[in-house]
Amino acid sequence: MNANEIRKDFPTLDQEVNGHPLVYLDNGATSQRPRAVIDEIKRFYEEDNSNVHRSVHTLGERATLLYEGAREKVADFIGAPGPRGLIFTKSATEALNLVAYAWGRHHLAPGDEVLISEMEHHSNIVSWQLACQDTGATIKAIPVDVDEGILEFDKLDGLLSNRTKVVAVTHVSNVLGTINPISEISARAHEVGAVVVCDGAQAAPHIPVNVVELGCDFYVGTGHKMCGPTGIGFVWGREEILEEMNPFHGGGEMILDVWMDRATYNELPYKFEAGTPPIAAAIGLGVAIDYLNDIGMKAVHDHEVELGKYAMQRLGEISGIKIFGPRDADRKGGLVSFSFEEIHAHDVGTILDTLGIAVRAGHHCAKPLMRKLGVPATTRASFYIYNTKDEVDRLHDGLLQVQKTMQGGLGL
Amino acid sequence: MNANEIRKDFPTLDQEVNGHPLVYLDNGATSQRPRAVIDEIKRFYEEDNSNVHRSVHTLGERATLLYEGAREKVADFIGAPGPRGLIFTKSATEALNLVAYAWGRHHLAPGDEVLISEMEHHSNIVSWQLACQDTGATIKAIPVDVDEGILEFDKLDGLLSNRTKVVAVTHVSNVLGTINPISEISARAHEVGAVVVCDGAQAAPHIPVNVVELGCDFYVGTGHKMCGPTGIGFVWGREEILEEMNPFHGGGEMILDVWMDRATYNELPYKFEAGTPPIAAAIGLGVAIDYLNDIGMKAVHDHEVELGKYAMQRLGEISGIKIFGPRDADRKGGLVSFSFEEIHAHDVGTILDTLGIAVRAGHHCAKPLMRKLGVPATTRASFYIYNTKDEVDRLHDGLLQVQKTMQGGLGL
Amino acid sequence: MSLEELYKEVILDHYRSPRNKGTLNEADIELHRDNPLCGDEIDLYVDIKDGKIAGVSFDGKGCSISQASISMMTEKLMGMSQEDAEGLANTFKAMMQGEDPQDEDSLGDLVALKGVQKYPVRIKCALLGWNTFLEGLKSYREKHGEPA
Amino acid sequence: MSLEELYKEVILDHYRSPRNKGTLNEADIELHRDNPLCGDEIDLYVDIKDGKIAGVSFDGKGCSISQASISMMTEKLMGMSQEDAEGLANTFKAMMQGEDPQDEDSLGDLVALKGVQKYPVRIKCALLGWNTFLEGLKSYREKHGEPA
Ligand SMILES: Cc1ncc(COP(=O)(O)O)c(C=O)c1O
Ligand SMILES: Cc1ncc(COP(=O)(O)O)c(C=O)c1O
Repeated sequence: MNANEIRKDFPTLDQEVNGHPLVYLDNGATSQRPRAVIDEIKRFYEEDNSNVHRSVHTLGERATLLYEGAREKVADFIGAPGPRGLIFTKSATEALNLVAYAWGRHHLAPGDEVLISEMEHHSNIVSWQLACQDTGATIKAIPVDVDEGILEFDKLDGLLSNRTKVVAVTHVSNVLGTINPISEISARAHEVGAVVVCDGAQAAPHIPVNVVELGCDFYVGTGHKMCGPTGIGFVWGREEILEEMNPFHGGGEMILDVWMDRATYNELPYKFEAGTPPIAAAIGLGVAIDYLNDIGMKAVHDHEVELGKYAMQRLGEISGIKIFGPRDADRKGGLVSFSFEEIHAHDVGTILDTLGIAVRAGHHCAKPLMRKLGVPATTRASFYIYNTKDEVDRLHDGLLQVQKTMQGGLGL
Repeated sequence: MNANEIRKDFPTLDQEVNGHPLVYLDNGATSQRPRAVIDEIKRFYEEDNSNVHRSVHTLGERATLLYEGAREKVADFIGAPGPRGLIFTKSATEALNLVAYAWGRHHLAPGDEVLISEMEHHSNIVSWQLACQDTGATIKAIPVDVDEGILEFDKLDGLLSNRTKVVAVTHVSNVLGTINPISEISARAHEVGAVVVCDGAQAAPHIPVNVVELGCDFYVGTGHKMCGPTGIGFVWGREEILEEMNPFHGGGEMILDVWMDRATYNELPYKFEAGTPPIAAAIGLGVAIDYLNDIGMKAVHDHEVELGKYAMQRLGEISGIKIFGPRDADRKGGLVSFSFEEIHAHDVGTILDTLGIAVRAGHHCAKPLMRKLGVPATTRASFYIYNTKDEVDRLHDGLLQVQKTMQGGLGL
Repeated sequence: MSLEELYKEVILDHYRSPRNKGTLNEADIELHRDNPLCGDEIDLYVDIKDGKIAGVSFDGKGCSISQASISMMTEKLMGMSQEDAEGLANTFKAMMQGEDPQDEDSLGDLVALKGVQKYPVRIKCALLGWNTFLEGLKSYREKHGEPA
Repeated sequence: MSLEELYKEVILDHYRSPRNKGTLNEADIELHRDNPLCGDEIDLYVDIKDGKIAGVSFDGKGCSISQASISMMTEKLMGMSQEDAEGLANTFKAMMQGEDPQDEDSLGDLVALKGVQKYPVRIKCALLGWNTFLEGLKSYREKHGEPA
């Protein structure tokens, strides 16, 4: 795969920011979208725009076929046994909350435990906190080994017990890049009868995913980090579990029949898709998946490992920098989080921006992890298919400029 | 306003369906989008695409300004006192569920009553049914006077009591077109201390809305029915009520700080917007609102009243047709629901589609109302700014063809 | 798709003059089913003698597609062996799901319903009678200890 | 916006050599505030005598924008009447919120922070010290029975 060719498919990348060609290294927050995705959204709105499912007219049928086609593509992409367990949401956050509400509120009770990890995104922490508040269950967390940047896997057995009802862990950390051993976690969690929720928001865009091999019961993803539009996410769930679950939102489409005081619910996956879904965004996500499949997820990961390695090497040359996460680029996604003792992450981010380089500076929605790392914030450079080694060099040079500006005379 | 000029802004309308120029009369299900909206979504993805709020880089700042600008436009459009009470959701359905969860689950108790009406959309029925199941409250409904097509307003006082905690009523009926007297209902509901939720999904696209004049506590709308994209809706709430409410989804952006076992929540409206929002769709909705404001909502309504009148007249010429809802087109939104004794609505819908005419045939997500009307389904022609009297004539002729096909020899 | 292609004369004919409409007093299969999406309803009656369909009738209301499909089905099934009837039902389902079965010829007049394919929402209407029949046949066999 | 326009020498100077950093033993206003978004923290101390600001200092950590803004603020406030200090704070806030106040001249060096406008997320950094001061002043007045 050739990142310089791929770049040409992404119109956003072709611009100057503050007088410099844009270097976009904030893919962990959101990726850019290829022209094919943008054009399909436009085409859909211009030619087929209609509501889905209950229309008997031609536009409605076209929209429905496209929307359901997107569902099949997403299901295939994550190796799901079929599309019936694939529920569209507006984001990974909504997907996690769907599980925490529709499953959590009806299965947790006082004394029960929800086991998460110290490297979770707020979406996989607060969603469970709220569920625990409503049910009396409590949260525990698998600790992070700060030096290695991985979960303390040997603590897992001590944390799991028959009180554990849910194990909710991220597949890839959005701060450290760590790829967690989900299939092992699933196996151990299932031994104590817990349900396994895997947050794939940072995994599905970057590495091959197969939910059957992972062995999890729910797998969550989000379109905007994987070349798709904003406003579309998904959760795949085992059909047996989804079948016996309560619905989440009540409304159109999720019902079979409604009386004033009661209703019967539709079959999967519609039972969990009340109301008009994000139709155009789902269709756009389908095209994004075609695009990623054309490249191949193995090639995507290889490219990112290569960039990650190069970035660790170049950034390692900078004095006073501290890099977080696994040192071994093979074992992580393509991102590097770092900090400087004397320079605030926001200054790093802002100065890099004046040089046309977009990175993330902040707590990355992972405050408990920040506390564990002992920093208020980090700077994160996160890569994707269109990033190049030249851009890593620009980042390296930019960071030298940051140091010069903040520590020395301006010397520009 | 000139519908023939306005049509030119809507690319979808310029096509043939089954060999006939498309007549799109399914606006109650979803409207079409003007070129300005489609182009802005494309432009955003090509030029400014980024996540919002926590980015310190240029693209992030641009995206944030556009997203927050859209919030202000929506707030202004419905006469809200400010943008702080305006929460973006993915749909009107999610908006109603947000209220039913974040307010309902924490304020309803056994013995309490939720008062809805017999003309509600499933989204404003099942959302409350689920809340009642979780809390032990019960649902009551203001009856519909079938002949007049309006709520039996004189029954209201008998239904309201100090047990009534919520009154949740649609502003405009998606089946009958009835415009309900929300300000009177709010006044009476407030006398017994109930909170008023107004479902504006079918109102905001068609008539001037001012939440202060309506006196409601929550007002819900959806982008895709008002020239905006799919995947974006909103709920406006009184700030005092939102302030003391529990959050809905847990996740990024809705927090101030997070520890493993607890969190503090962000200020309004962010407390209710966990995760990456539907950024592009919100920005698109902002442009849709500019577009509607340029026409003027008074002009929009006048145009629809005129079309509604004309449709009632022309359809009234057809023997054997039964028209539902208020007879007086001034008192309703621009839609006509009807049925034939001997012809199933699905046959009406399908045959009209073969003639290039898109209408809705079915229960319109209002099964309790269908039961009350004594029909399994109706056919609905719903109008918008780009529809013309010529199109009403096409509908009229199409219905004659339906009758010929189903009742007589083919005689084509 | 033009009106004539979709609403073929044979469909309208069965809709206007349904065959085998009514109840059977002694039926081995008697099943009520409906399509919640559009309110279509059907009561199906099948009388089985010596492994053959000796009588079949239906009652119900609904759109022309569902009613014509059921009416045509009753005509076709009459006299068939259980196995042939089941095969026909599956062939019809395959056609409606766009699979172009090899033995489509066996469907005869039923091919008129092929146009409904273009309207996925309506496919359920066309299948209502057939799914009800297959379901009824399955319970019948279980009750009589035959392999399902 | 270029690096030089945003990170003006005067800002960097205050960041590297903050003025009035430390605690005051006898302060009428003593307030801790933080910006949860980026972890910036500040302790502000103000000593008021005869309606005038007789002493002001701060402690804290954070990004250059917040620290420079606070450092410059302490320099400016020293010796001002409460009213003038409040007016200056409001003028500064107006500028940062893009309102182009008429009395912008009174801000002096503080105008160097205007470039931060372009980064709405960072405006909160620039305002942290000022909002803390206004909040402290309000409580001080309430405590001393002065009109807020
Ligand atoms: C009156 C009414 N309320 C709620 C809804 C649901 O809105 P949404 O399509 O945004 O889920 C609709 C539209 O389907 C409606 O007509
Ligand atoms: C690990 C992880 N989980 C969940 C989320 C939330 O996803 P979304 O942005 O779709 O709400 C993110 C991204 O912000 C993430 O990085």
